[in-house]
Amino acid sequence: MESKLGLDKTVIDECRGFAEKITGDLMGFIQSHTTDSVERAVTRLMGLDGTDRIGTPYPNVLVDAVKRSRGLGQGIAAASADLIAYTGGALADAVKAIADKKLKLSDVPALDWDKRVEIVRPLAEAGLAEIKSRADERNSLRAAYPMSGPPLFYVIVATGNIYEDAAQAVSAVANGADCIAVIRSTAQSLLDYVPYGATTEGFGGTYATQENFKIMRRALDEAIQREGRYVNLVNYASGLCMPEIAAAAAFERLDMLLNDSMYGIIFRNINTYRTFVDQYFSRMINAKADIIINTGEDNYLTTADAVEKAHTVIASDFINESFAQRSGLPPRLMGLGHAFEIDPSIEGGFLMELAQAQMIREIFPEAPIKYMPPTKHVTGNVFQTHLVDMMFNVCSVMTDQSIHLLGMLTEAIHTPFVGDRYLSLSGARYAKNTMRGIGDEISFKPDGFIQRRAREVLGKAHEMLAEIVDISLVESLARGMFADIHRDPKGGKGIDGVVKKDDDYYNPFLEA
Amino acid sequence: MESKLGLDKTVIDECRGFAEKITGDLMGFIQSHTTDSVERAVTRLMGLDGTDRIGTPYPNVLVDAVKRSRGLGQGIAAASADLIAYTGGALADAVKAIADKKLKLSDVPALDWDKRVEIVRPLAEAGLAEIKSRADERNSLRAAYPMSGPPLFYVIVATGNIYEDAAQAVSAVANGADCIAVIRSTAQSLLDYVPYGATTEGFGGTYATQENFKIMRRALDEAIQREGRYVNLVNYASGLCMPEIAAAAAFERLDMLLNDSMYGIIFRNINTYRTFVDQYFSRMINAKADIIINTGEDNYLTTADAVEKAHTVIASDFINESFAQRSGLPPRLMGLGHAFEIDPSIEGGFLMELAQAQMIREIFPEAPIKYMPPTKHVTGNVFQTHLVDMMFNVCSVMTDQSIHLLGMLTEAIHTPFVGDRYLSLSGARYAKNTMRGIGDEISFKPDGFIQRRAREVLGKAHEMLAEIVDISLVESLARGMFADIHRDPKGGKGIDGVVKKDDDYYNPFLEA
Amino acid sequence: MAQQDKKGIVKPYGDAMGDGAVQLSFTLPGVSGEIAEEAARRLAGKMGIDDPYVSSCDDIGSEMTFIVLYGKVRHSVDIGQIKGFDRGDEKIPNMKVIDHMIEEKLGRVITAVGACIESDAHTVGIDAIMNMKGYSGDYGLERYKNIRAINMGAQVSAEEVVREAIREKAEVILVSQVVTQKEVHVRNLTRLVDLLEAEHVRDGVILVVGGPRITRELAKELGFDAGFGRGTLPSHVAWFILNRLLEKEGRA
Amino acid sequence: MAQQDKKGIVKPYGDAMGDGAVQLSFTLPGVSGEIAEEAARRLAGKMGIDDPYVSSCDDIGSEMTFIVLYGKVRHSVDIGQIKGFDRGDEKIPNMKVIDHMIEEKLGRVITAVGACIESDAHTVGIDAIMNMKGYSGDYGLERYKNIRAINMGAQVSAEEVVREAIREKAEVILVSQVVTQKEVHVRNLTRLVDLLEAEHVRDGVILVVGGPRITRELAKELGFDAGFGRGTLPSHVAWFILNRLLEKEGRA
Ligand code: B12
Ligand code: B12
Ligand SMILES: Cc1ncc(COP(=O)(O)O)c(C=O)c1O
Ligand SMILES: Cc1ncc(COP(=O)(O)O)c(C=O)c1O
Repeated sequence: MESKLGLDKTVIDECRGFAEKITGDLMGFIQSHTTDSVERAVTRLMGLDGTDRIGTPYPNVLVDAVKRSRGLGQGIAAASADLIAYTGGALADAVKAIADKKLKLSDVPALDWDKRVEIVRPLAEAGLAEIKSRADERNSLRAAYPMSGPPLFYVIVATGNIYEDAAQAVSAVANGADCIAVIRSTAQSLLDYVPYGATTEGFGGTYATQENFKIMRRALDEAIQREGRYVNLVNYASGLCMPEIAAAAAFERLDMLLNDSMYGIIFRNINTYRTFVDQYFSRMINAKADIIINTGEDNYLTTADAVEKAHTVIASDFINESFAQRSGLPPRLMGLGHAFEIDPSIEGGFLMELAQAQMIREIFPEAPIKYMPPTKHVTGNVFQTHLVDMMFNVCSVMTDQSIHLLGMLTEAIHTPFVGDRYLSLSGARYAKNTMRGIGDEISFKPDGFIQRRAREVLGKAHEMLAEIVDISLVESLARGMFADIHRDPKGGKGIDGVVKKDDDYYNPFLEA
Repeated sequence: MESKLGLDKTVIDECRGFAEKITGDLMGFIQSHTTDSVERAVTRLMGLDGTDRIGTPYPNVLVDAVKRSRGLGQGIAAASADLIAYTGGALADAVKAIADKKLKLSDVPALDWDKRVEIVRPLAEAGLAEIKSRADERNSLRAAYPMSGPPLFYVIVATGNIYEDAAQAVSAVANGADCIAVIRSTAQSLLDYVPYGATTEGFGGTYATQENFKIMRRALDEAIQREGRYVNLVNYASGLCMPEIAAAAAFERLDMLLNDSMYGIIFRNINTYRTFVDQYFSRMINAKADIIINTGEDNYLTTADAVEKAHTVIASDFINESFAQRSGLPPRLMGLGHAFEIDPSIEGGFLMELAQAQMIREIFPEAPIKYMPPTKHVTGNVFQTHLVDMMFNVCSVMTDQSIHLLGMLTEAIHTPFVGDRYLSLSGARYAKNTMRGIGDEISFKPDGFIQRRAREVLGKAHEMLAEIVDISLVESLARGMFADIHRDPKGGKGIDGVVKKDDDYYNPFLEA
Repeated sequence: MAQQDKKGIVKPYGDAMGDGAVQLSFTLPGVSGEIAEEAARRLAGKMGIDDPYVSSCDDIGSEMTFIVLYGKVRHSVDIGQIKGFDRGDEKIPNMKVIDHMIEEKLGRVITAVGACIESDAHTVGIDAIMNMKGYSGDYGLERYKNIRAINMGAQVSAEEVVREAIREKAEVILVSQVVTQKEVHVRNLTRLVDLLEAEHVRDGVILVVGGPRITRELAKELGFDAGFGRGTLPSHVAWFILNRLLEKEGRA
Repeated sequence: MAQQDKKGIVKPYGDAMGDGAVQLSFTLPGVSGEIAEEAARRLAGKMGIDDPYVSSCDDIGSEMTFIVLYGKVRHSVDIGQIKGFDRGDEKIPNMKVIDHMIEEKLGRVITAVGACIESDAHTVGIDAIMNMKGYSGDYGLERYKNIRAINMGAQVSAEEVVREAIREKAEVILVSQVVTQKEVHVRNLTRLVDLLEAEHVRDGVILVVGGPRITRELAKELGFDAGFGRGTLPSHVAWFILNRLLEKEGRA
């Protein structure tokens, strides 16, 4: 693909270099620390699931118990090995015994390293094999039922009730949806555990649980057969349980996960360090499960100005790319985000959008970039909002976006009704079909407004990244450089869950 | 403006040459004939107005009486002169006397040519002076309240009640309308007279009467002052009374008139010759009144296929251009029409639309071309129709159209409600503003799909015009070459109203 | 759970079964601002809408306000009570089959006269039914060997239609009405029925009307044998004609 | 003639005054085709809509049908009966004036504690009211010299808000609620009122709620002093606070 914007390749390369430095500076911390959620994820990957009688998930029961008694410094895998050896049964039985207060961790003797590895490695391997078989399953389904060409139409379901979600998702698939994202209940990202079982009571979304994943996967797999087209299931590895959700998603063959290196910090006030550690491990799991991540840069322009702060999106994309790479994700799994958030009343706003969307396409040519719809400046006049969404569809097709989250005419009112989604999909299909091939047909005036806008935004991102190299990413977050939101690295939720690793820390999933 | 399509200038020039031959072949007939409506228009231009007791307009009373007694071969001006001389009073009084059966035309002696000219010319001059003063008025208003830049937003009002129309028009102006077209009642174009006075009972439109013109002009003139922007008033010089409506419009400072050289033939089954004669004289009046005509090529693609018959639109535009020129209309008054009628479900349809809209823009660079919205393929799903209209807005802005008739989301349902118009204007304003300057920014791939489509359509128009040169325009209409509708030149309504001129035919408005 | 009420009670649905979610829009004249918003809510209340939420309230000039409103309708409909509507299980045969059946069962060529009447100039609809080419891949009546289809075009007066039907000994009259503002179609259609009755030929013909806003109820109400709306295919009409003729002859 | 009824009766308007024209859309689960169309018409009938016309009826999968319907509503609203709403004639003064009036009339600095409560993370709305910068060119409360505005941000539990208000001796509590699905805001807001009452501080504060779906009626219903919806400006809030405080002190 030839550049339509005449972007300067050396500027782009320098941005990548800066991002690598920025993330590199954090790797020391990330690798020397673990978190409650990372450890809980380890238990899940080793096959632990279920809850105690009052509904506390076993991974929490175990991790909390270990934390209280001997601390997490050696890792949960180590403690698990000790438990298994001590009880001679399955890990779940041991945890049940702890929950039932029939077993005290302080009674459990510590094994030596080699013994622990010997006990735990088969469990880990079983987990990884399971994940691999899910990925293989995906590959064969995609071969039998090929996906649509880009842009993939991505819609959210958010009824709060997994069964309603499933029925609505199936309707969406019948109308052309390629990706179904089950939005989570408003409260979930701040829960320090993953709820359990099928749920029917969420607010502004449905709880992410492994059982809910399964229910939705089944519904979609049926729809796939019916429609002859692969449909992707999406959820959120975000919030205080990023790694655990990644684990559950890997087991249930989710295809994409919202998974950002900074969203939790900025938008959910989760502790900075907690998030950096969590995102690293969750992405490693995603890499193993062949799951596409969706990053959250679109959110920045809901709190910051979309015209003036467009460059923060690009800067963040470079950072998310670098972090992703460090977790082992190849570009084809990097669904870097950006958004169509310019105020519709700005003269020439669409030209800026064109410039920015095209620029991201060109800078990340192999990434399945995810383009997000207008949200902030739409209104309750649903007819007008429908048109703003249509301009977004137009821009998406003109600039060849990969994943296209559909705008909803009722964005300013409620989470989408089933009929809203139908209207939205009809519009997007219309745009994709009637404009087919337009990207190839048009070019932009050399040194015109569009090219100049792209150059300006890239230049500012370059400047910003250079500054972050100097001050560090943690400090840039403290200074509110992203989304105009300031975050003290010593504050935020979940800080208690960050634990320094001991020298004999053991986590079998860091080896593989 | 540089061509974006790489169109062949010699092909365009040849098309113009063909069109000139085609219309030239008809000028003999046109100039040697008059019609009832032409003659009635002459009486109106000489100041005759009003109706008899049962509501027959005086122009009809007079023309019918003359036709019955001595025939129209000498022209109504001649008979009028005779009447005025005989009664010694105003023409209207004489006509009233005829209506009241107090005066018999057979009693009125014929004057000689010079005497007739002497009597009638001052009346004609007064009429023309009145028209000129209206045009001057328009110019000074436009200087004080400049019009919006292109595209001008054109909306229709069609409540059937002139007072409701006025209120709805004023709402439209407040929301950005630049042109208000009062659609006529479904039945009017087949009436062989112009209704009189203010009317409140039309079907699918409001009767075009001089009083209604006045009411709407007054409402718009107030709105112009309030909004600080000139707003154009539009009506229809179409149907069996083309020339008379042109006359009434000239007096009431209408700014644009739907006025096509063939629409009446094709779509209202009005006699071919009647239409050709009427259109010629009506356009002469428009030229004097500085009124922009809107031609009706958009209609072709409601009965014929928009992809296969796109070239018939261009061919007809060349013919309308040539006829207009023969009536003395300069290019700046030629609102040649074309339409966005490709089925939205056709892959790449928008690219074809872009090609065609751009082509018309380039072929008629000085003409205020009028772009018509999607109508045929829209549905009662108003949300989806709203999007199709938005794509039309997009195409219009991208190709720099002059007059843009706004699509309505309820096109498939009813004549526009006041709220529909508001939504439509909001969408069009959004497109115009957010995409401002895009035409300048983009260019089309040399020899790409868009350029090839334009070339193909122009080529077919060229072929079609060449064929019409051979077979004549009348025969082409008989063969259904336009709109797939066949019209026998010996059939159709109003054929009785076509009259051969005598050698001493007199019409003062053909002189000026 | 997203499942229809087993008893056949249906109610609008947004994101929770039974929620009654509806969207409404309209223009209120003579009011603006908060008063308009409140008036809109009260109107919604009278319509049986709970929790009405005015999502937008725009001043559109000429003292009018455009309202968009969401809410939860209390009403529901018992579909068990809906009779006489196509439940989508009747499969209409194609031209070949119908044509053959006319020959077999009726044994004669049916004459049908069609027109878009009075001031209505919309030919596309009646042409879609009658012309060879047909509509959406379904051949038009002219192509049926056993139907003599006479298409008079548009702007045909009711008198002319009646005259032609009598002259051609038509068994079927097909009329189209597309323009409906101020109920002009009702007026035109009623006049046609009156004329047919005055000429004592109403009972001798099958009288069919079609158009985008025609429903079968309206057609019946106006004294027609059938009414066809949006998206009608020629074969639907041919099938109806055949069956009605057989029925008339007591052979259905 | 396009003029409002002189007696203050308003009714939706399409193209003839009094026509009652409305547009409706909704999804019907468990039905399709002609039955869905008829069900939609009957539903409209129950809502008081005459001549319902189903302009589209689309199968959207999962056995659901999306309906668009036009019709003429019989109901109307007497705006003479609408009391207590802003008729658009009250002009709210700007920051300078209000700030000066607080100093003049009240003679003290008002402390206001604000937050978006419970799981709701939407800060933009409360920030628009409280932050210096303000909203739509109208300065936020932090910029008022005589208001001490403490913005606690989002995701603040009701308990924390109450604690902070007590600690800071706040005269005003401002809460924002943006997420409203399944009425979660009602639950959160009710809890806040209960807590304030349990701590015996409810009467000591002016309690204000805002958010895009908040109406003044809802706020009153839940026991708040005021509710502010879409498009609220900081000066609206400051003006309300000032007047309510004066009123409380019997000086309004
Ligand atoms: C094409 C068209 C025209 C063309 C007509 C060309 C022609 N020769 O037919 C032209 C441009 C000339 C035209 C003019 C006008 N039109 Co017109 N036109 C349309 C348009 C865009 C499409 C109609 C169409 O062709 N549909 C396609 C056909 C296949 O569908 P159909 O007619 O519904 O037919 C199907 C069924 O209804 C049924 N059917 C129809 N007839 C019959 C008959 C029988 C016996 C049976 C069994 C079935 C049947 O079967 C058909 C196939 O499924 C509509 C808007 C729209 N998108 O619907 C406006 C529309 C119909 N027009 C309208 C109006 C008002 C006019 C004018 C009066 C406007 C004016 N004042 O200038 C003029 C004058 C025409 C006149 N006197 O009648 C209005 C009518 C509003 C109303 N409800 O009252 C519409 C809805 C546009 C609008 N929103 O304002 N129009
Ligand atoms: C920006 C935004 C976000 C941002 C928030 C960033 C931030 N720090 O605030 C992000 C991206 C993080 C976000 C996330 C989510 N969001 Co959100 N979001 C929006 C969005 C696009 C704009 C809201 C906004 O900023 N409006 C601009 C402000 C200025 O308007 P406002 O809030 O109405 O405030 C004005 C008035 O209401 C009033 N006001 C407001 N508060 C107060 C308080 C007082 C005291 C007073 C006097 C006045 C007042 O004054 C303000 C100025 O006029 C809306 C959609 C939309 N266009 O409205 C969805 C929306 C609000 N979000 C929604 C949802 C569901 C979520 C999520 C829960 C989705 C999920 N499950 O992942 C998450 C989680 C957030 C959470 N836990 O709360 C839904 C809520 C649906 C509902 N009605 O229940 C909406 C409507 C989108 C949708 N259609 O689904 N969101
Ligand atoms: C990366 C990411 N995670 C999560 C969310 C959703 O928020 P919550 O934390 O409520 O799940 C978003 C919202 O857009 C997001 O972009
Ligand atoms: C040139 C022209 N005249 C007239 C009309 C309207 O039809 P009627 O003859 O009913 O006025 C049109 C409709 O689009 C038109 O294009």
